[in-house]
Amino acid sequence: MTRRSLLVLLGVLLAKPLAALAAWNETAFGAKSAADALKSLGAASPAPSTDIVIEAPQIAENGAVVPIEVSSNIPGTTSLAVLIEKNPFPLAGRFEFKEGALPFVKLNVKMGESSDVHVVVVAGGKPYVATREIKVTIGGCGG
Amino acid sequence: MAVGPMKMRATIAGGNTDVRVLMVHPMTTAQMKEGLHHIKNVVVKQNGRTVVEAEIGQAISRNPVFFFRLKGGAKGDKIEVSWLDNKGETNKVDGVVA
Amino acid sequence: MKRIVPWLLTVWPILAMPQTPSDVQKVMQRDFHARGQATMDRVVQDGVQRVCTESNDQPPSELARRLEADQMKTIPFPAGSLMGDWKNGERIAQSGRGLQWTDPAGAAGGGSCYNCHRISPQESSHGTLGPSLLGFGWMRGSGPEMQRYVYGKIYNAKAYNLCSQMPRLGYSGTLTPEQIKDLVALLLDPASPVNKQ
Amino acid sequence: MKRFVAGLASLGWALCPSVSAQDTKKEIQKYQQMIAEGSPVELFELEGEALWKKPQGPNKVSLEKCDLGQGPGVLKGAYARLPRYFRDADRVMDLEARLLHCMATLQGRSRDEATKRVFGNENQPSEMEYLSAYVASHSRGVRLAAGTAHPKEKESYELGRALFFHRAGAWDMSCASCHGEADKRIRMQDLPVLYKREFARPIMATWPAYRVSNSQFKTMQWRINDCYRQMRYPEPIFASDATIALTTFLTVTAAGEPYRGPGTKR
Repeated sequence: MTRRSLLVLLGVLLAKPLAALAAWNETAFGAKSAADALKSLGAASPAPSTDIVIEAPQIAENGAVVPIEVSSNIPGTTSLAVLIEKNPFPLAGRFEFKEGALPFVKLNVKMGESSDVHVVVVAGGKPYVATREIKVTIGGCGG
Repeated sequence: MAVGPMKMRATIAGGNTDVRVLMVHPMTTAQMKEGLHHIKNVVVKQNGRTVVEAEIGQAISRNPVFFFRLKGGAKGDKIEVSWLDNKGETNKVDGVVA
Repeated sequence: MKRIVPWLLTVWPILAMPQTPSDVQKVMQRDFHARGQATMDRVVQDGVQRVCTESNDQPPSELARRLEADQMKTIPFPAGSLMGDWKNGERIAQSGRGLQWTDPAGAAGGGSCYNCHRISPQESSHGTLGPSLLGFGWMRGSGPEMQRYVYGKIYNAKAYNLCSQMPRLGYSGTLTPEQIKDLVALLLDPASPVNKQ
Repeated sequence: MKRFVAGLASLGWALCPSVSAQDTKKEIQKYQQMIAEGSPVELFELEGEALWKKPQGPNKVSLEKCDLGQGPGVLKGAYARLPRYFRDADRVMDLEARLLHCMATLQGRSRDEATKRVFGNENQPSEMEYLSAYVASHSRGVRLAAGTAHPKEKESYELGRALFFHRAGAWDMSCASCHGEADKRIRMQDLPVLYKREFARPIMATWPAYRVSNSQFKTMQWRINDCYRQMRYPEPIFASDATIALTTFLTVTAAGEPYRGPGTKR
């Protein structure tokens, strides 16, 4: 064990009470369809929007790491969720932006197969969505 | 690496603060032989004030990397990122904006 | 630069000589070790490997013909039909296992065929080091002569083209005669996806 | 025969549906660029730094005084100038061989102990892997310039070149069996023609590397080891002259390319 990991362990013990307060939407993350997940997030039937920008490769060589960059140009955006339609549990993450943060996040997700990726934004209490298809497995003759 | 260190870099770019954070975590799913082990919450703070609160699931890749963007900001601002996983483990990293 | 000059003057005339295959073999015998089923006899070149290394895969034709004839003698062609089960053949073509130090000794190996060849049209993840085999039997027929050619080629590719990059899959003990028959069927059987156009 | 084979291969491409090869290449480049931006390589560098500075072995000293060729403790540009001849060991060494040398001479560790676990896994990377990440990171932007002047460096290059084309093993393969011809692939993996400068340059400039497919950080010694495994050879001994010679050959072939690793690969 290195000294650094010892420090990390120390960090683990000290930080516990702080993070323990955080909430996690078990129903939404346990939902087996994107629609059910959105219902649990209180963002059912979102309106399509072109003001949500999804930057991602059309083809990912490896489904274990698929980079996605998302931002919202909708005024009053307070949260953003990433859902992968064909994953066993579609909801990958939900980000809440408080005063001081821009509605932007870049993350790496796992994808079991080629799928639509939905980004659902809540702005002014209303849900909006943009969708992008990402193909997993290398191209050429690949699917 | 199983659960391990974090690394964070915060810089001023285009008038805003770009935060890039790396975490060492297996992020295993229930189907994997190691069993379900994933980060649930990530919190970003700027000068002690919470600016981003994230809930994440097992679909985030192993050894997660996140980029966030904070409005404005200045060199010397204190940025802190922490996480909590489903086994109750947590970690945090802090630094100043360069 | 300062450090280089003194010995530059003294040893510059000594240029490194190109290494011969036998030099390289000696180095391998020193710098490799047996692990699992991958034993050290594997770094000892046989005649084919030696000739191909020395000639940069362009052996003199007379020598090549003689050695190809020797390789042909290593193929024990089974009597009767050489057509096995193409479904098994597809599984064998997909598998990349066998003979590595990470593979259990004695366990059934695969042919690693898709690493280099396009075979069934359904498998889009195929290599291109070897020619496409799509429609192989459809184009060439599946008579006894063709069965014999395919069986022999898989058993010992060097009997047909001395410095072929294709492994001698039967001769090396990678595949059993039964497995090779299944691969023959994968390429030749009219019911195989290879020949369904 | 060769032209016949190539003809069939290109026919294979022509049969591919929809997405053009050009677009596919572009999208895959975009993917590779995006994963490189979000790569956890820095975490390995960080852990490597801790190990570099950690007192270890019977002598309870760190590797901070290790001479990687640019003087004791000098990391800047050291990796880009390896392999090279070291007078104190009278041998051409790559990074891993030199680290082993320092573990023995500075820390007093035995070769057996220091090489017990040179290749790690996703849960527990090896000391060598962490250290390689840390050392290599100090050569970013430095042009690759493995040693070519000393007679032993020339000899290492010649041996590496001969090894590259040497056919043996249970499957009669040489490195050139897969890395000898342009525009070929194994399954879907493109194969670089590594004895040619234009192919060797981008490859050698990005090892060691993090592989996203298995979340592991891999060294050049591992890359060579795993090729020989797949070629059905016995195992090359870690940091042996044969393995170093191959790295010398490949790095000299790639000379002049600015180092930009540790890389992030598929």
